[in-house]
Amino acid sequence: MSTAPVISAQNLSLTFETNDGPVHALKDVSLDIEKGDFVSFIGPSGCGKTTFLRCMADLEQPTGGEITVNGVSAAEARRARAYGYVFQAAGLYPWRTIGGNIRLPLEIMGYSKADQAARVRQVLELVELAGFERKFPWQLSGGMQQRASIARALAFDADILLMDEPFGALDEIVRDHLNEQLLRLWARTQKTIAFVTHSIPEAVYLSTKIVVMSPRPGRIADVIDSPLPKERPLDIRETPEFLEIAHRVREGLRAGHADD
Amino acid sequence: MSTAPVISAQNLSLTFETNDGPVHALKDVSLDIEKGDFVSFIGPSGCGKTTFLRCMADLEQPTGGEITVNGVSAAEARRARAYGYVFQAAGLYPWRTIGGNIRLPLEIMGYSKADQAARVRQVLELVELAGFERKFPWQLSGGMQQRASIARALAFDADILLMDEPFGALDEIVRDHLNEQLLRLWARTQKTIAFVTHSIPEAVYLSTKIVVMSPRPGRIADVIDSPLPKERPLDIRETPEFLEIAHRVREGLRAGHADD
Amino acid sequence: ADDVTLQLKWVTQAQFAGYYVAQDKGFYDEEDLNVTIKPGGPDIAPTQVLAGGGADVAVEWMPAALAAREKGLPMVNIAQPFKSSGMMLTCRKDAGIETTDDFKGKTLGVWFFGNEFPFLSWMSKLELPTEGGEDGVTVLKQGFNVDPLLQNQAACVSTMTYNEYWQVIDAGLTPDDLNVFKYEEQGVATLEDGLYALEENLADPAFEDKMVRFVRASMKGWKYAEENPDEAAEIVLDNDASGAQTEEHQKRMMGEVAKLTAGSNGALDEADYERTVQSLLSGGSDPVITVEPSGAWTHAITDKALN
Amino acid sequence: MIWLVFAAVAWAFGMWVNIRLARLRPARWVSFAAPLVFGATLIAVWEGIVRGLEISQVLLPAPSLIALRLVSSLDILWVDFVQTVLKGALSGYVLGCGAAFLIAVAIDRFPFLQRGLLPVGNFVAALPVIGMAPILVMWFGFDWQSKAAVVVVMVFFPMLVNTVQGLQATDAMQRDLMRTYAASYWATLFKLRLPAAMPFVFNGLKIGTTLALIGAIVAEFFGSPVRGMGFRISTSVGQLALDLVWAEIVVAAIAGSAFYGAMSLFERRVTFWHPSQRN
Amino acid sequence: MRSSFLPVLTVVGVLFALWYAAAVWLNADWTYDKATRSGETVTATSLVADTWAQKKPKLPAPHQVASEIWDTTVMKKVTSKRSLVYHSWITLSATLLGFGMGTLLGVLLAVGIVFNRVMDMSVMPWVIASQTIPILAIAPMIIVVLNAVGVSGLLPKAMISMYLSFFPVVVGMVKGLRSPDQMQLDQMRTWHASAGQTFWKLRLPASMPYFFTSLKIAMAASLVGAIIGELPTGAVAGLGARLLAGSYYGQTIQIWSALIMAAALAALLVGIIGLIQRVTLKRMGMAR
Ligand SMILES: Nc1ncnc2c1ncn2[C@@H]1O[C@H](COP(=O)(O)OP(=O)(O)OP(=O)(O)O)[C@@H](O)[C@H]1O
Ligand SMILES: Nc1ncnc2c1ncn2[C@@H]1O[C@H](COP(=O)(O)OP(=O)(O)OP(=O)(O)O)[C@@H](O)[C@H]1O
Ligand SMILES: Cc1ncc(C[n+]2csc(CCO)c2C)c(N)n1
Ligand SMILES: [Mg+2]
Ligand SMILES: [Mg+2]
Repeated sequence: MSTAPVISAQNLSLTFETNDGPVHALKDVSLDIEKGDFVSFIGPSGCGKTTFLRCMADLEQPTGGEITVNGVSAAEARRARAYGYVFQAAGLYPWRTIGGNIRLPLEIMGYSKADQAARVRQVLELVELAGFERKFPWQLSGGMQQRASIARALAFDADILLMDEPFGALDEIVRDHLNEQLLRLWARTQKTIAFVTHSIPEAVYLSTKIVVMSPRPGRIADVIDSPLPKERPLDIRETPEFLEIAHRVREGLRAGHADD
Repeated sequence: MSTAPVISAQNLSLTFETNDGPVHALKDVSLDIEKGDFVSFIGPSGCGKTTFLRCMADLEQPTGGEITVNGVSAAEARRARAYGYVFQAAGLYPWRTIGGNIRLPLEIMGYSKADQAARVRQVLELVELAGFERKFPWQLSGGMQQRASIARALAFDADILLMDEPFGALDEIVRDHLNEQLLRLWARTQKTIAFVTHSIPEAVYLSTKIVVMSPRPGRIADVIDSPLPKERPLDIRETPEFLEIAHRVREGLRAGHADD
Repeated sequence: ADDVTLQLKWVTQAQFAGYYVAQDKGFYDEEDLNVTIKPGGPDIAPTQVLAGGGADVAVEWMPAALAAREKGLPMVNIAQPFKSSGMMLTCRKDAGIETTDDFKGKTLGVWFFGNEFPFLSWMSKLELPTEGGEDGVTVLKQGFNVDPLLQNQAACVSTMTYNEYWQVIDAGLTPDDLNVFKYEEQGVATLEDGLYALEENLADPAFEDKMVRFVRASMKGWKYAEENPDEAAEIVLDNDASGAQTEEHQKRMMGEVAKLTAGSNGALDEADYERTVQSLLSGGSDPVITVEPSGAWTHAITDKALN
Repeated sequence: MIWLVFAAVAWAFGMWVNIRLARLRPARWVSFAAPLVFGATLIAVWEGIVRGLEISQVLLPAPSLIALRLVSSLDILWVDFVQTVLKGALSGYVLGCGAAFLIAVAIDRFPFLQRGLLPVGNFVAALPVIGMAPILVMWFGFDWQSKAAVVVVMVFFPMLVNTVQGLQATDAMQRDLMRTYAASYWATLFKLRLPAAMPFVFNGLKIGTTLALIGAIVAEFFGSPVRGMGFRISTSVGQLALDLVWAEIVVAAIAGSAFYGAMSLFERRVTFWHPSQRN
Repeated sequence: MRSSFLPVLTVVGVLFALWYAAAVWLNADWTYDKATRSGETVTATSLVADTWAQKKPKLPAPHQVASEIWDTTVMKKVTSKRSLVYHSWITLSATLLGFGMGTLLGVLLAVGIVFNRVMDMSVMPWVIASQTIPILAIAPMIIVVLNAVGVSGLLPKAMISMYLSFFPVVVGMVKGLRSPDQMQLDQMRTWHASAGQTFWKLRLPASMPYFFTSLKIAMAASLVGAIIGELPTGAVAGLGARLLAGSYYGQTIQIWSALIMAAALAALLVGIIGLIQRVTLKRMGMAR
């Protein structure tokens, strides 16, 4: 492609100082994400996926290397509200109803009242939570909370979506449904998506690019460009191409684990 | 079998009163779990799996029907420390290190100091967290926290294990590893396990009995007794029997969703 | 009318009846004065209020006034309605106190907050150290009331003839249970309630004139109160905003206060002044004042007021 | 006039230094320097204004005079400090906080007490301590015991309210976990509720530090032996020795700040896990 | 509400029993003192009778206080200077004004401290130091100075109330405003919420449990402040003046009735805050 990458990491490193010594969460990670890419991150637990996403979001300061988002620093991109972020835990505010939680970023970004209401209704339907608008978070099941937090990130228009295991707590059916919805949304809006998952099929099904990471210190073990077409019915998951990519991912993961 | 069921629910119902009307989480659920059973619960998000498990654990009072555990009431069983419980969210105490969190139930149940240390070391290894004993919860990744909470439930000897999506936040490799470990533990100790999951293969791979639930009000849609042998290598997952059961579970789930 | 603010030394009670009577009977009005009477309290130092400009004239005891003067606050006595001292030490007989010789080794309650000076000079005259021990006396800072005596925490407490003494009696001790030592009789009396104003203000003839009229009306009030003690007590009660004073106590207090004001026409008696100064100067190692004050009093006001 | 200009300049300079300090990387010395600079600024401004406006020394003495007095009266100040802070405030603080803590735990333990004692406790604890002071002096005598009693009453309420609130500060899942262990009341108390309550408990303890000092000093106004900070203050006001009054106040402020600071350090060690301490 | 009736009654009952017993115990000295001086002998019944009926007891019996309160509230016109209702009202107005000002100041300072590093580092230690100044010592000076510049009446008292009440609010609110966890703050960052938005939508709601706890303490402190403020105003009026006057004349019954009145006032005010707390937290979904 001719355009500059949307997200570009060069030799990114991050070390946490803890009470018993430093933890190297990321080490010399370099990656370019182009506009319209759907990039999945997959890797063993604790390998630095969340940390990497947090660096993109300017929630963590790398201790080495550089990261740019939309051509500017991560901080500037954050200030320009370039992305929506779905956290690994739902993190809903207990004093706001589900509707209120989803409305929160809209209020902050100054959407009109009418627009707010319309968007809340729309995303609640998308994640199949219509009717739960006025419940409080603790009145919802774990999966429902997770869906509410996805809805919150989708409610406003950001070109980039950073999603940290958004579908971890969902059953296969809902998950399939949301996978489809997400692909449709992505195709329609041309968003760039960075997506952490533990499910190999999900990674393969969704992505144009799969990044396999290996643990401590977190490094990129493999980057797989998917040859699958943009149009992906659910049963593409039974095709040989699909299974082949899945196999490659699995091998990459296994290698990473052996490292450990 | 001749022995009485370990867990027996008869016409169990539970209705939550909320600010905008009652929510029927469980309705007329009847189920017997025999000693040594490995029962998986699978069902759409919000269908009442957690609620059901919480009833078994005497953390929620059913509004109708009856439940007995080990032949006595759920409350008595709880007081007899009949079970270990893994919550859907990790729920580690922030003021204790990972080691301290795992030690917590051991301290409460009066294990000796030496025993405590040995057990903590052992379960930490089991969940591959050796070396993180002295870290605090917020210094761990989501998946690592989840594993710590599993370790906490495994550290003491309870005949019953109640596990609410314990492996939701884990990658496939770790998950496979822990699945194997769990099966081995189960075979060795003859524990009775109730296990909530969203992964159909996981449910089929682990269980002797799969309970498919359908949502609002939560009911049991299907109970499938697994014909798989007790000895289960990982590649059993490619056998036709396996795939057939998986298919039946998927159908049950889909039916439940159609209800919705 | 000219505004005058008067700061009292203590709460509203018959000790200050003269001023309330003058107010109530319109004596101040007659002099074309608009007087505001500010009651005092346990933490109000009239000297400080005067310094802060919160009052034009204050009721204060001479030891405190002279000490303040030495601290650089030029207070001047412009009138002295109280001729004699009402201070005394009230002791329990059952604590073994018959004469001043029995003080040794005992605990005595004393008022501080500028009121301790007469006591200290008396003790130095008796050559009793106030640091405690066998040969000295242990001093307690007495609170607002006579509890230490009633609770047997002190052998003697400070009382005024017109006030605290009667509280001891009211509490159930009889005069037979007590021995009292009046400062007046011990020869260590210092001048009590006088009227003080700031030197720099007095330099202003208009202010001086105001004070003349004020003193004249106040003395008229005092004399009226002496002659009509019950009515004066009623007036005081009417002015007590706290509603806590009792009629019985105020009438009795007025009777006692009248004995102290009886000998005064308002003008300061130079001999009394000298005696006070000498007593304060002789305060042993830590005298209240170190040098003979000058200009601490004036007859200018009373001379004009009383003629 | 010169002095007023001096005050203004001192103010501007102090603020400038602190803003510069705040931009530096956080370091231990900065967190010490900043309040010192701020304090020095305040003192300079005070000196400037007192001299500039020629405020009478019997109303508000200049800091320089207070400092002189402080140095020359160290012996008196020490005696007063021992009497008021070490004997009165400290013992009362320990007793009062301890009692409030235990009662809060008891209230939390027995729903009967929670419903019965908490309203009554709130009522009793809301007795204005100032009014209690003369009574307590009457009951406990003139020496430090009555001052300690006043301090007990003073620190009791903040400690009680905070501890009760703190003991309720656990979340549902944390409590459920304990239920699954069939943890005894005591185990739940020591392993969950108390640790979770600590941030609140320290709130109470910190507020208590300053209250203890005020209480001990104020109680001396209602009767005392002839030493103690409260005694010295009230006596010296009567004698217009305002420099000594302020010297005592300085000592009180230093003692109180040190006390509070010690509690904060302690808090940092105990509640390191709380978000407010992690920043 | 009804379920707390019996427990409260029981506790109050026990308290009164203790009180009566303590009255006997504390007042006995004086009874014996009197008896030895008059040569009478003291029997158990005469001891109890006397200790519960002394004119200036060390600890008045509950019924003595009750009848004094009855006499000075119900039996007096509320405008009378001898009515406790009148004095309570005077104290109450200063308390409320001071509480309002103190809460405002406390919250403002806490906000400044949480959002501004300069303030956090330099002001907090001095806020603490300010609280160690014995207020009773400088209250008269404050009143004298304010009087000198022509401020008198309610305001000086309210300022002392404010001085005492703002501190608990600062301490509690600083903690409360810092209580949101890292993820909640991170969320705000991802939306690039302004400092103001983070405050209104996250920090403030999260601080509510701390806020109400602080308010309760501040209210109690504010009442103490108002009472302190009434002492050096010349003990003119208000519950503080009653306390002082009672104390000055050794009228323990009068002291106790003023004390009980003040405590009732404080309990009422704290109770109102508790009520607001319950309603607010419930509406915010924070009370379960
Ligand atoms: N405390 C509560 N108050 C009110 N409603 C509740 C409460 N807890 C759960 N519910 C409701 O009960 C239903 C079942 O919840 P439950 O947590 O059992 O679902 P679940 O099957 O575990 O779902 P998931 O897979 O998403 O965790 C949901 O609709 C939820 O909204
Ligand atoms: N605040 C922190 N302080 C110290 N160490 C941390 C901190 N946050 C993360 N780490 C460490 O950094 C490493 C990477 O963590 P990260 O959260 O990025 O993992 P992850 O890939 O997201 O794992 P998971 O799939 O389990 O969520 C882990 O070893 C973790 O212990
Ligand atoms: C703190 C305190 N200081 C002084 C006195 C004594 N005092 C000052 S004026 C006056 C005349 C009263 O009748 C008396 C006795 C006290 N009682 N309490
Ligand atoms: Mg993660
Ligand atoms: Mg669940």
